[in-house]
Amino acid sequence: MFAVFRDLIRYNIEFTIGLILVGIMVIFAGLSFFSPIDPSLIYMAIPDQPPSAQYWFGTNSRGQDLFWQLSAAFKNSLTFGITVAVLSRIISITVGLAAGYIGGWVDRVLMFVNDIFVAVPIFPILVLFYFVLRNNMDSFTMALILACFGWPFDARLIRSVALGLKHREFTRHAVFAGMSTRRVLMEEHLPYVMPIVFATFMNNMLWSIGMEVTLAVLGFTNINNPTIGTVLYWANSHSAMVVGVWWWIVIPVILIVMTFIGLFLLAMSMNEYIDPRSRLRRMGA
Amino acid sequence: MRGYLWFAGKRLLQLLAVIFFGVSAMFLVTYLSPIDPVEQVLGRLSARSNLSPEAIASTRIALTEMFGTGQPMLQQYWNFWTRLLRGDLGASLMAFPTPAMELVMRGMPWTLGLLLTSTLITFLIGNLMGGLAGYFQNNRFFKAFGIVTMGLQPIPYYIVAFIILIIFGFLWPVLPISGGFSMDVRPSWTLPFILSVLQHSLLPALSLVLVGLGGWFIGMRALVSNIVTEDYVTYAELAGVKRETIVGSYVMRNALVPQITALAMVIGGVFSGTIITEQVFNYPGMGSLLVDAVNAGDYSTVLAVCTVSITAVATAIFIVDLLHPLLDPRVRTE
Amino acid sequence: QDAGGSAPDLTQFPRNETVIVHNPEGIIRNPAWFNLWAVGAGNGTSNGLHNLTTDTLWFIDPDAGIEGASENAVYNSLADDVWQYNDDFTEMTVKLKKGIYWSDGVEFTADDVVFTVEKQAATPGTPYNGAFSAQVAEVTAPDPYTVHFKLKNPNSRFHALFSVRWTAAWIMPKHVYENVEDILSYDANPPVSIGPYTLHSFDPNGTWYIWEKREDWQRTAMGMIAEPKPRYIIYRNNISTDNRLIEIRNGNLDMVHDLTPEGTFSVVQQDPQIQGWFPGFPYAHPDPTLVMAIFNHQNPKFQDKRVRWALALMLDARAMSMASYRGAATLSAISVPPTGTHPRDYHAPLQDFLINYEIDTGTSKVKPYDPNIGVQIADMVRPQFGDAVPSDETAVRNAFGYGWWKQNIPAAEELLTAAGFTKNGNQWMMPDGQPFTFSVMVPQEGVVNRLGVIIAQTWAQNGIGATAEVDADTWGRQRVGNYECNIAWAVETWGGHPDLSFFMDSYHSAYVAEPGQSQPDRNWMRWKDPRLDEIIEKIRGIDFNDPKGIEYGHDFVKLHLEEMPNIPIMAYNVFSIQSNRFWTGWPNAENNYANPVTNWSNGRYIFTQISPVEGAA
Amino acid sequence: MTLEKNPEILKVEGLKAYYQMNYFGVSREVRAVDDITVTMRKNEVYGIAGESSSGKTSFIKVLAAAIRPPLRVVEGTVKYSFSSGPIDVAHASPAEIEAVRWKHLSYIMQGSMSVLNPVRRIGRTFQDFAQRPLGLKGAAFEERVIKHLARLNLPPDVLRAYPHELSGGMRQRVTIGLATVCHPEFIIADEPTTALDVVVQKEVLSLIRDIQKEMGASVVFVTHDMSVHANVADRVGIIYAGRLVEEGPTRQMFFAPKHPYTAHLVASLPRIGDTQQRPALEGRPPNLADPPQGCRFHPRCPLAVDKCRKEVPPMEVVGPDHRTACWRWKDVEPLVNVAAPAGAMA
Amino acid sequence: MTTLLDVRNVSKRFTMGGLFGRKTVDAVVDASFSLSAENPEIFTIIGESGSGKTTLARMILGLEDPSEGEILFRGEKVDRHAGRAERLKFMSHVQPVFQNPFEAFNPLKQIERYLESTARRFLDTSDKAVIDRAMDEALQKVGLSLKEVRGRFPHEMSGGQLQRCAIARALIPNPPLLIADEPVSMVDASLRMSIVNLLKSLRDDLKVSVIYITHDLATAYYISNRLIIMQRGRIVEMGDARTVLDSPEHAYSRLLKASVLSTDDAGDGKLMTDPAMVELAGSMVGQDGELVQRPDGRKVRVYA
Ligand SMILES: Nc1ncnc2c1ncn2[C@@H]1O[C@H](COP(=O)(O)OP(=O)(O)OP(=O)(O)O)[C@@H](O)[C@H]1O
Ligand SMILES: Nc1ncnc2c1ncn2[C@@H]1O[C@H](COP(=O)(O)OP(=O)(O)OP(=O)(O)O)[C@@H](O)[C@H]1O
Ligand SMILES: [Mg+2]
Ligand SMILES: [Mg+2]
Repeated sequence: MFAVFRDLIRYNIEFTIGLILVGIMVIFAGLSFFSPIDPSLIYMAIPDQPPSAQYWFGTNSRGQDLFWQLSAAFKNSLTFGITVAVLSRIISITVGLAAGYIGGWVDRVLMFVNDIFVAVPIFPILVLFYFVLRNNMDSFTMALILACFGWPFDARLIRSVALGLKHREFTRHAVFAGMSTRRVLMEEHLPYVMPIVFATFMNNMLWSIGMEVTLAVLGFTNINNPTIGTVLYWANSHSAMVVGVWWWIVIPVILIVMTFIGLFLLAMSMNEYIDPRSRLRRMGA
Repeated sequence: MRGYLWFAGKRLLQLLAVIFFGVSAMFLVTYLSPIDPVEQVLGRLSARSNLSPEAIASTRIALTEMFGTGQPMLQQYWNFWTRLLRGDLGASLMAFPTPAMELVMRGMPWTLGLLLTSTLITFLIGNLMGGLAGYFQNNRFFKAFGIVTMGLQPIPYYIVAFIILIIFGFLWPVLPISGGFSMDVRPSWTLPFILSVLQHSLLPALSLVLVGLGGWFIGMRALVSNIVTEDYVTYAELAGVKRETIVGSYVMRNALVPQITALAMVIGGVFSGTIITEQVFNYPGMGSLLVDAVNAGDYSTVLAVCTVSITAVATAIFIVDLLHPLLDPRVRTE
Repeated sequence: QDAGGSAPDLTQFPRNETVIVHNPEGIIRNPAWFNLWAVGAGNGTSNGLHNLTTDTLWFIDPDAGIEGASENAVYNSLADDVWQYNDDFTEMTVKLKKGIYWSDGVEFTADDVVFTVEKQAATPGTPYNGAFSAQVAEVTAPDPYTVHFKLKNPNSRFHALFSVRWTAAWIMPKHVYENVEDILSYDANPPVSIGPYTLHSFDPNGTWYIWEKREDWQRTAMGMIAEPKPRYIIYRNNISTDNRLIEIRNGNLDMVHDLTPEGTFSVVQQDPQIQGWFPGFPYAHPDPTLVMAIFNHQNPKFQDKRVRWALALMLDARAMSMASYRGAATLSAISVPPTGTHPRDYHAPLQDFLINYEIDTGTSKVKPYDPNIGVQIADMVRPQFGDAVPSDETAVRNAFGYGWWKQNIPAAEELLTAAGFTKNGNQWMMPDGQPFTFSVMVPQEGVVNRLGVIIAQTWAQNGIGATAEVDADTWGRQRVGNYECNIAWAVETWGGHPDLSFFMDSYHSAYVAEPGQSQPDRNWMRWKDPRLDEIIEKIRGIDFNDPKGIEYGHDFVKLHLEEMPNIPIMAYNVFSIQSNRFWTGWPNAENNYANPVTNWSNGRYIFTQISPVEGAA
Repeated sequence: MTLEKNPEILKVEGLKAYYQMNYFGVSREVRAVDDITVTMRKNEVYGIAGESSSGKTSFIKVLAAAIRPPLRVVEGTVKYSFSSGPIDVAHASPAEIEAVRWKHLSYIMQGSMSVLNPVRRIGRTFQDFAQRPLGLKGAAFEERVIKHLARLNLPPDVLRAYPHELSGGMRQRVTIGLATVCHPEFIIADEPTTALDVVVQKEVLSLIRDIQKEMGASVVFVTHDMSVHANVADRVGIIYAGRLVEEGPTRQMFFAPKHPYTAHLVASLPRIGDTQQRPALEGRPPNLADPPQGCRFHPRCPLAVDKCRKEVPPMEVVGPDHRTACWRWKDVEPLVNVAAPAGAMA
Repeated sequence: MTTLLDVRNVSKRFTMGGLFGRKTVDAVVDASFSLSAENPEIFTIIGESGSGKTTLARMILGLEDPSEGEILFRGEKVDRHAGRAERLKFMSHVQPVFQNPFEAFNPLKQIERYLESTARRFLDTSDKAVIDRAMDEALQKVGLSLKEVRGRFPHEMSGGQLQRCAIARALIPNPPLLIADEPVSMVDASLRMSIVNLLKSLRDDLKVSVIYITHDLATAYYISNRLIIMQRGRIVEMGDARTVLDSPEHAYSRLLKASVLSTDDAGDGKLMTDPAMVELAGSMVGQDGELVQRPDGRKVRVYA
């Protein structure tokens, strides 16, 4: 394991960069646990200060130190995005692989449910939940709801790959090697869909964070809970860009871009690790 | 052929069931929503004028009667389906008594036009670049392109749209930044109108394309990275088949089936997807209609949008499923 | 910079003949609907329709009104004179102007007014159905230019139904609507206008409307005051804040309804042609609505006035002003908005009373009022805005308000202790031993949202478990009383006229609803007090213009101070800006002839006062 | 046979091609091709035989310029002299290799079941592969292809079929068709008939042979099936553990092998009617990651002496066109059961 | 006598094709034979490419449902949809060697997993040492060793190596019935003989029955007890292996034998088959005919 890791770092500059970027963001988000100030408080600092030695990321028009504000926001949003992505990945992998491999009525039922979830528009449902739950609509509840709607696209994608794998000889071979259905799915088929899983993991994270941003911008979330969405909501409602408080928007954008480029690079290099054949391909540089 | 019809028939039943359950679910959702459309109307009315409490009370009664929102749920549900089967989605509650479908149909061409084209463009460019990047894994240009799109994708859409607005609306004001067409043309199938519509859709479309690329790109790249190791690709390479052909017809063609399924789902889902675009660019469409309707408790319109959307998504998937044997000759319709 | 290429491309609408107005309504869902007499038809109203094509008997401006054309901000519009009541206010007679014509050439007469009242009284679903059917016993037209109302009950404010503050009972063209079978499903496209403009064209998607001046504009009530200058008026709606900023700088908007404070500060600094209400800071126009912290009196937590006072004394006016308006707030300690002519009638006369106002905390006596808060705020923003901030004392008072309560935590704690509360660590406990926690409901956006957040935070910092709760449906929830503390307004006034019945009449305890039931507008806190009822009944017994009205108004203010049923904070300032690039003569604090807010129908008088800029277009 | 007179088309010298892996904590070197020197001539069919995993495919990959990581050419040259000019494919640039592919050099990969694009009709695949080198378009091209397919006993319908609609034999013939339609000078085939039944195998082989004769092309093909070599090849080379151990005219190889391994291969070939076990080689094929010292065959060689264990035997010429790498080639006898027809030893 | 395997009138028809033109392929038509439990034998299936050998094997393995007919293993129907426990029991008795070794292993996974899983499941142990020993023993039988295989991915192995791994895996549970689909197609003659001998000794020493699918008539002759010859889905000749191969009767069988390459005239480049034979054999494709019992025990398809 260690050797794998070492080699990934040694031979794969993408992996290294990705690791560094993601590492920075994890540390940054983790810092919020040690935040000296409650990020929900406003007017605790002089507003509209550009980045400086005292305020690394400046302060916003609400008198908040953006460093700690963003640290909390990234902690919340990334946790949120990862929760959604992980939960919906679990569902979509299970459903996709099972539907593709088992087939028959299992497939039909799963795809039927899948179609319903794809077809039903999520926005009114989220808003309804918001209306009904109001204060109790915390980000975990929202993550659960989004997870319920985030799986069907990818489940179908995974299913279509799994359908092809089902008829491959090695699947039958695995069955005769006594592997249980679960093992066949998890160990034989899952690696095949891993690149898709990684890709959709990120897409899903982006989708859920984007959804959170949209809802926040429209005011359908608890806007006093620092998240990327609410940071932008407030920046927008203070016309930050127009007024010249650019750091309020530019810094979170840079951070989120860093995060996802980091994840992208990691995913790319992980794909290579999973598929020994593509490793060889890159060696042919 | 008979087998195929049998398959299509079964699939059609599934389509109908999906629509039925989806629409019913949305009915339940709207029924449970605590927002009362009558109060919303009253709120607007009383904010503007100085009405006495008695006057407000009697208006409330009149409106509840007109909207039919006081009936028990099963009754409303029954009414809803009987009306729907006659093709009637009821009167909008925020634009009473205009049929909800009329509101939907007004926004639809804009939403469809903008989103279909930008989705297709995004699909084409994203997949093309993703395919190329997956094939030429060590190519600098595609690597850079990947990083740029991957860098663009996480930027919240709102910001991207906003920056485009500033650049093309203010710093270099060459394109209109609001509306579907300009005020001195009349909607008609004439050149000035069409040009005006195109001109107005450029910025919104650009913003949608920019943020949408990444998803397709990375998806295609992942699919392709599985396919490039197949023997037939290696063999074609060894035979000196033109790179374009290999990338296009060997690599991407084989990765296309799942992407087309995804496209169907996305295209079907365009209806609810443009709230922010419509806000930033003041563009007509269904996204803001849905937000307004939800906020106003206009359940007829919410249901009309949902019914259209559910039908569209389900149908799109249905069609792709039916076309599957065409897309992939190996598929057997057991 | 050049506007070339950016929308709207107005070759057909030369800018020296065209004014472009921002309408804050969202997308108009029923754009081809011009019937204003169907409730909830989803049509636009402030898209020019009610601003330019309608009329009724009187207008009362939230600001001073045009000199000569109005008196005490009251304009006689279709009416030729003010209302005439009989002694016990059971009958009202109105004289109408002559020579007024509908845009289709039919003359306007008393029959139109009678039709308007009778038709709406008979048709549920029309806006004044409830009002007319409950109040009007009989309406007649003794002659074509006189209307006579007999009322079911005495009502000294009946004319208010025909007096525009934002809207009022618009007069229907009888000759059109009498032929319509179901007026609720009639779209009236194109509308017949009694104002100086008619419909030119509109966006089928509901985002803009173009109106054109009538040839016979003189034959309208407004035309009789002065000629409206623009040949075309374009109303554009659903333009996002950033979009608005860009469009006004690109020359595609002349009047913007509202912006963010920050957006306003930057745009007036960058573009010298753009003006706000005040020539300098705070630029915003104070609306005749008063933003306040509204407590739900049916909630046991807020039934002790000492608690309410304690909560008021915990607040820091400077923090609230900075957080909500970045200092550009116009504060008011009393329950009357500091707008229009009210400072003259209420704030100035009551200043000494407030300075000497004393409350007994149970432990000590304190004078909570601080008349210098405005100056302090002005000093706070001066480093940023420099000379734009007024320094003259009167100007400061007009802009920042007459004063507010000084934050006084010890006094607040004494009050809470007196009310039986105890402090456990940093958390206040109610007499029943439970922690004192509640949610502060705030709307989704805008300055009120910001205000609510800082209020909740200030309380929380002082040991009250208050949390800001943002909701999209604050309106619905305050109506059914589903909140604990609500940041909104429960006070609205005419603005230009001292009469307070606009909001006070509905404060009568007879209207207070049961918990969970729907509360009629404005007494959202469901405050009940026999002394209040007494004042209300006294006001009902006098005429609108009776000078005693101000006296009773003062009584109300004092009662309110004693009870503190809600905490008045500041006027709802609106950042309305106008561009002098193509047109000038807009109203402002010095020449406050009209309210610049574009969606109120009174704004129509502005079009008679502006003039095109020479050589601009 | 007068093969010597034919001009050389391929000259492989001291070729070493290894699989080198050093990644994700694994490092390994497999010396799949270890110092092979061989020449091939115009208009010749050269068969390569050898045990499973002896490096045949690896060698052929180098010849076909299909060198992909982890396979690396460590040493040596692979020089072709095509009509368009000489080229060393082990060191040429991709563009240079591209220029000769299919036109001069074509390759039939091992496992031809999966070398056809599953979603492309055969006709399109033909266009992809052959249109450019042939320089024909439209009807002329189609005509040419159909004619060629007819030679392979394939109906023109095939062009409209998808690969999965064809039987294995048909697919194999299509692959051969693809590789030969441009009349390349040099054809490389890796186990082209392994998956086929004997009837089809024979048919396919005779096709390859016929086409080769007709076009005057050179063919190198790999199979472990000695009976195929016996009937198709002009010369046969035997690879053992990454080395060429013997090459010579087919007949000589079968009836007068000069290497104990060759003798073995020939003798172990089962025939119908066998009821007794044939002499099978003892021991297991050497592990190419760690090959034995000296002659690589020595652990299994009945003739092995001390020298064999220590010194690598050089290639010695033992007859016209016949070379072997064995210290004791003179002692090699054809093994039992091989009935040499009269005059074969001449 | 009890039957180990009973294949009764089994047919398999595939439908395939796109939107409109659909085709059906009769992969196996009415095949019947049985294996006895007491006399383990090597039962060989020979035939054209695409004649349905693999399909038949798949149906026996329960990977494909017969369109018609049924297959009984030890008196129980082979059922693809049976419960997991039953399927496992079946698998511990019947093990396959799949035809295409390149396809038989997951290219993303190391080869040893298959062996390990088989050992773990069917030897019912989780003792690492026992499993490793079982794997190594099985690999040694086919000329490999665990050391060579461990940690390797399929693409790092030659075709023959993969094929041998596949055989080794199937041997681990010691199944009474082994279905080997062209198990030696990719190994050289010498190794092929040792594997074939391995099959032989399995039969003789361990009483394993083997269904041996091959194109190699020589090894078929050498080890099999009985064989069937298939042409385009149909069994055209069936009987004692040596009887049939010594004097094939059906036209296709004869063509088959005649097509076997010999080394006797190595270097002469003789590759011609008598066209008349080819024609005759070809003319029988698709005809129904009937399997007729001959006095020497074989059955031959004759046509009306
Ligand atoms: N990609 C690879 N990485 C590492 N080792 C490899 C790779 N490909 C092949 N090998 C090893 O190289 C050696 C030679 O393999 P090669 O495929 O050339 O054998 P072969 O002679 O073609 O065998 P067969 O007749 O079975 O196809 C084998 O030991 C094999 O395991
Ligand atoms: N899953 C399938 N779907 C459709 N047709 C199939 C399928 N599997 C096999 N076939 C067809 O059935 C026929 C018999 O195939 P099968 O694989 O059983 O032949 P085989 O005798 O094993 O041939 P080979 O010697 O080439 O392995 C062929 O024509 C093949 O195309
Ligand atoms: Mg090989
Ligand atoms: Mg087969």
